[in-house]
Amino acid sequence: MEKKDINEVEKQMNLANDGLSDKEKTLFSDARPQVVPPVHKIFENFRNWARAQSLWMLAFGTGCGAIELRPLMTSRYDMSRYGIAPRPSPRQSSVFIIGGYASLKTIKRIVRSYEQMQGPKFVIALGSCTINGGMYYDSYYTINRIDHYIPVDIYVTGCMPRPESLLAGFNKLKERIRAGRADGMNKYAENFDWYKKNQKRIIKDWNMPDYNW
Amino acid sequence: MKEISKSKYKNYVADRSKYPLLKDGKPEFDLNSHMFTKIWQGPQHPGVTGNMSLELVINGDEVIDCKTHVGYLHRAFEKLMERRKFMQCFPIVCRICVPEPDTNEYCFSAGIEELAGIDIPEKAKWIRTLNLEMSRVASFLMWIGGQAGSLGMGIIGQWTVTMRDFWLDLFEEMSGGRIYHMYMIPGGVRKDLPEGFELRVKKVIKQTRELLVDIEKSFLNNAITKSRLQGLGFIPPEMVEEYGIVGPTARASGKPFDVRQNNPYLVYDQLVMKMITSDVGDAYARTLVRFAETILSIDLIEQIMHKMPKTGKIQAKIPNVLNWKIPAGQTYIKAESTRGEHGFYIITDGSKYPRRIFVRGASYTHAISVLEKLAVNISISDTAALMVSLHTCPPEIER
Amino acid sequence: MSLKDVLSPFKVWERAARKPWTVKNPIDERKGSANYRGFHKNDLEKCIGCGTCEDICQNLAIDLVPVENVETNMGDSGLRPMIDYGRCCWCALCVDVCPTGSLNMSNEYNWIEEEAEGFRFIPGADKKSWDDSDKGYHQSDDIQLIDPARIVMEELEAEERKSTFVEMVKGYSKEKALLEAERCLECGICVARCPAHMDIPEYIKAIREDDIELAVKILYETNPFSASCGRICTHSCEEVCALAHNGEPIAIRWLKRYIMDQVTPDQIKEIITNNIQVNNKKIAIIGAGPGGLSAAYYLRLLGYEISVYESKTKGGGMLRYGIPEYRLPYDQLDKDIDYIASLGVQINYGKEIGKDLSFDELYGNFDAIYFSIGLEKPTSLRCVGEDLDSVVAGVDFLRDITDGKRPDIGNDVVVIGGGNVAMDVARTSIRLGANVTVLYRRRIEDMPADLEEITEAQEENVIFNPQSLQTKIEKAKSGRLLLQWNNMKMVEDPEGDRPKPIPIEGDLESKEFDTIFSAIGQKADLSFISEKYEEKMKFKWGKAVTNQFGQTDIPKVFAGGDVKNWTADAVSAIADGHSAAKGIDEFLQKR
Amino acid sequence: MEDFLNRLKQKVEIREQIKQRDDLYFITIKKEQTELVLRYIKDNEKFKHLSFMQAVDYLDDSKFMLIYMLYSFSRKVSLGVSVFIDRKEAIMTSMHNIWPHLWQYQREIKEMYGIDFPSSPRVNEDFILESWDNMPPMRRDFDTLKYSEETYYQRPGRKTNDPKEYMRKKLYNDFVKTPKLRDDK
Repeated sequence: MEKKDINEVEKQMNLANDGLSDKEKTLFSDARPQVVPPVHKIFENFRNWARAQSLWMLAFGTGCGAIELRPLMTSRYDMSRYGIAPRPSPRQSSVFIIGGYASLKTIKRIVRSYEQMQGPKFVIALGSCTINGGMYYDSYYTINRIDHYIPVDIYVTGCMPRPESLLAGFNKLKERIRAGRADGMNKYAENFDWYKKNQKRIIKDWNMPDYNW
Repeated sequence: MKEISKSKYKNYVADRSKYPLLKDGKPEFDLNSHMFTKIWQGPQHPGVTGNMSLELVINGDEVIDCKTHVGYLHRAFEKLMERRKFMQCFPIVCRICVPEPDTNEYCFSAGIEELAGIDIPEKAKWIRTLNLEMSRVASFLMWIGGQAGSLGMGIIGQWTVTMRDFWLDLFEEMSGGRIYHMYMIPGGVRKDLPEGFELRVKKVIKQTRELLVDIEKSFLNNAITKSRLQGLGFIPPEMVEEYGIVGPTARASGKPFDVRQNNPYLVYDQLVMKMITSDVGDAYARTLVRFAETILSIDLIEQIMHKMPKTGKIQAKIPNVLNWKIPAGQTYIKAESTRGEHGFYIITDGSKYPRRIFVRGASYTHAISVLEKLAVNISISDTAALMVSLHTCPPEIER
Repeated sequence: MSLKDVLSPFKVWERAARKPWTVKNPIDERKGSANYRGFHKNDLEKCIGCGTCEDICQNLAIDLVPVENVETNMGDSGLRPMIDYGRCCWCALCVDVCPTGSLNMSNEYNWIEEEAEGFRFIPGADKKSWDDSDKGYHQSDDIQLIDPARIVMEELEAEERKSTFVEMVKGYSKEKALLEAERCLECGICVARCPAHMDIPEYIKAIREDDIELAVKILYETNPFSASCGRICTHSCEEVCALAHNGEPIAIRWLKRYIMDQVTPDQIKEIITNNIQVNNKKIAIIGAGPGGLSAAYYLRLLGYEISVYESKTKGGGMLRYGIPEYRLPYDQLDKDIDYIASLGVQINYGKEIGKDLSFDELYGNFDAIYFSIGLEKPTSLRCVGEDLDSVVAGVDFLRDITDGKRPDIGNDVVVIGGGNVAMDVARTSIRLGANVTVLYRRRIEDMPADLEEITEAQEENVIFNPQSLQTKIEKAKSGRLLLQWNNMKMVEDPEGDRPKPIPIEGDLESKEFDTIFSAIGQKADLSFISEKYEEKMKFKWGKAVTNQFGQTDIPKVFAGGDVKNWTADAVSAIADGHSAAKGIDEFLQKR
Repeated sequence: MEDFLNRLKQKVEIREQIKQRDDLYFITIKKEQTELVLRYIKDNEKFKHLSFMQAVDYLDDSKFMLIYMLYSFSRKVSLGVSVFIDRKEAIMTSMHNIWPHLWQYQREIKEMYGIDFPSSPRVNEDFILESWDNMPPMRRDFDTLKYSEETYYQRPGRKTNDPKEYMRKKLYNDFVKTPKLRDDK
């Protein structure tokens, strides 16, 4: 019992932001992410339905998956009719598409962009590389499992997944949101220390705030 | 396509009076003076091609200094290939450049064949050439969309990317893959062309030609395009050799450098083609050259379809791929990609694994040395257009 | 820039009136093309679990796992590929390289999961919606990633070899051996099929790396008769070779021969250095054939004192006396025997048990006895006149030839039988200048002899007279023998066994011959075992009944080779000798 | 082309000369003469275009090879000029004065192979790798698989079987396994 209490205390504690200089520390918040509990059931269902209708995705081509986003955005597949639109800024987006492999340099930006996104936020991981390393399983510079660094809602396999697969992925994500299961953000908040530990293990020059929002 | 003639307008010369003093060709600035701001464009920015970033120092909206940062797509291909058998390398090489994987496949296969002493059948050569030209068209279409998009003309991108998708359908039919074709293997190609392929290619060519006419009207002969691109990123001919500039970028500056014509490979010596050059050297000239190259590639596809042998073997005999050893040697194979001279430098040492494979990405210098030089003293709103006009492709830089 | 440039873009407004490019329902409407590299499917029946797909996969996406309802047997490892779609890159190299052509791809490409663990599956075993799809990337004949054709072995021309006992197969040169070794997929399925379980992939790999020393060491781990086996082995390993499914198998036997051809007897002694810890237990071995001598070899390595008793004047057993010189030159056999003898194995030639020495004596003087004797007693022709003078048993004839005799067999000879002995007799007779006919009950394709033996015999102008059953032999007026036979017809067996030959009534033929060879079968001569022991041992159909280590019901007596197993070939005898060595060792350790 | 090589031979020592194709030659020169040769070839022999410069690790010989791939527009021939340098003292003169974009390659080689080019611009800045704390990764003695396994998590739960061993276990596990004459590797 005592041990649990310590954990509770730790969770209340503010973040250290060790990677920042003293001057920068004043510029960033040191609060932890909080779990957002669902509100009243019917109201939550309505909210989930509404969320699923309008998915704004972050236009960040992190890997080669970005090449199939372009056809998806344009007239042949026309994703806007499904309520999906690309946004240039993380602040406006609710879906983060990890386009395949993430190199060490990119995963740092992925973490930062993900944390900057407003909730509710969802992650779709494309391609083999995000699942188990894909064809870069032995590369010294790409990570093998994206779910160790940020929570993932939907996996789409393929190399690269075609636009049709991506659309199917979006449909599945919508289902998941409507069912109220797309709680990656809460998972991130709950296991924040674990995620942070994994992230800091590979990103060796951590010069950004611990939780960037 | 009209002849690209000498332009009637003058080269753009920036008004230098309000800029800081130059020292060794670089402006001097002091970030603490509060006159300059440092901003990062990318990697999470819709205005950069692919996944790279520009570290810009700006004064107002003028760029004072630019540094490019690459490595966001680094996957260590060259290292990985050192621990894969020859045949196992071939699925990995096409990943080096996403919009145009086939040049990589060709260079790798041709290099392996040369070192192993394999002659590929005549028909395989024709199919490879067809494949390369098709991928050029697809890549150029995407580029036109990108260049238009960088000027805010999203609709052009909507058209060209969709048209590219029709070309990808052809690739899918031919090779079984949309983006990564993995079609040319050491020894030849993997499948014969499907039945009725020629007709479908002709249909797509017809559509593409119609679209290109519209693009010429709406994008090339457009007041906005001209005012934004003319004079932007001027590359004098002297700079071409100094900076190792290749491909359409070099040709737009009056340097007739095209690997297909200077050092013909595959069946390019049997095709009729013209060197497309312009002696203006700015972003608009590059746009025109690339536009003309798209049409040239379509012409070449028609020629190939016409001249190609209808029957024949598509694969030379190769040893058991699990135990394939290649005698020691080195070679440098180059091919013309949409961005220019794309090359593979391969060293073998008689074992089952390549000793060293180096990929010379065509836009290696374009995106770094050249971009850093050209981006100085332009408006920050033009950096995206400049970057696209140099046709940078980050994955082939960092590999 | 001009006014024209301002107006020009407006010209494309007409596009608004065109049919849109948008696909109404992309997920369902757009199936992959006929050639699309989609998800994998596997024909579990066709797949042999060789793991070539695993080897070629550069992403380590494929694991071989056991699957329910798939049994492990001689030509099938019982394993099936499991593909991890967290690794796969859909390059389809696994499809192109699959030696059986069982692994293919469908044109499906949609697979969405909420958990990353769900992307592993065994194509074929885990039911998927695309299992029945006939579209997608399939293996084609246009490209070959593995060479289906074997490197041709040079042989003497048929005309040339008809007159000589010189070895007809010339053996691989180094270049050819390397090329042939290069074809190996290293799946290892052959190892189970080989009775001696030789480590075939490893020694082929050693050839490829041009490490003959290592190769010789590997050979001697399981087979001290490699020089002989490299020539005359029945090579059942080649039947299960993964490459045999869509092409010609690796020439495993010729590669083994290549290894042994590279070393002289002295070099073998240098390469394989043994540190034998001699103990004082004594073992008697009856028969210096491949079975007896390999038991002697492995027991000697364990430190036992071995005495081998051989009734003939030279060692090698049926390898020497049953196989003609043109297939196995005696110097190669001597190479194998000499090495075993050099380890301190004592071989007593010309000592026949039951005559020179009694079985009881052996039983009393030694700690264990191993007998591995050949089948030398011909079975009866079961027709009138088989005891006439010029009716000769095939095995006796071959033995005479080996002893250097050249018996007068006349111009026309007939060989009755369809096994390897019949072929050897026929081809030896050809070399003595006779016209040879082979008489056999069933069809040529039913002959138990190796196919290549039959083909080679045909090349050498041996006349085959299948579907004929000998009925009568009598002395003709000319002094020659008149053989009468009944032509047979083949009747389908109602139970689905192979068709049975039935005599066509009245369809008799006869012809005169100088010599008639009977070669329809042989059995062991067990008269050397004295009665009181024979009673205690069990024999079934003339074969000794033992446990898996060759131990008979008399604990001290072990048996193996042709007298025990049904394949009755050299490599089985060697394998029996090897396992008997283990059995004897365990038996003596326990005591 | 042969004339040119003969002319060059009179000026400097050419250690090795290979004609790979009609339009591709390789020469090996002495390290000290690199700058001289490159300048001469560029200014007097019209090899104006530098395709690339790269390094190759010869771990067994304890050497690095640096190759400069030049191209002549007028001859339409590529020429690879290679230089061997010692692996332990991996320092090379910077050639960025000859081709301005060469600093880029030198920066990459510094990062990937650890070959130093003193006075080359920005040679010590991170180029591709960020926060890299191991040995230069393109060196032959860097094991990328091992690094990947140790640093990035592999998804657990995979197990494969070797058909040979599996069949032994299933079909003839009792068969003799001795003697072992091979040395264990």
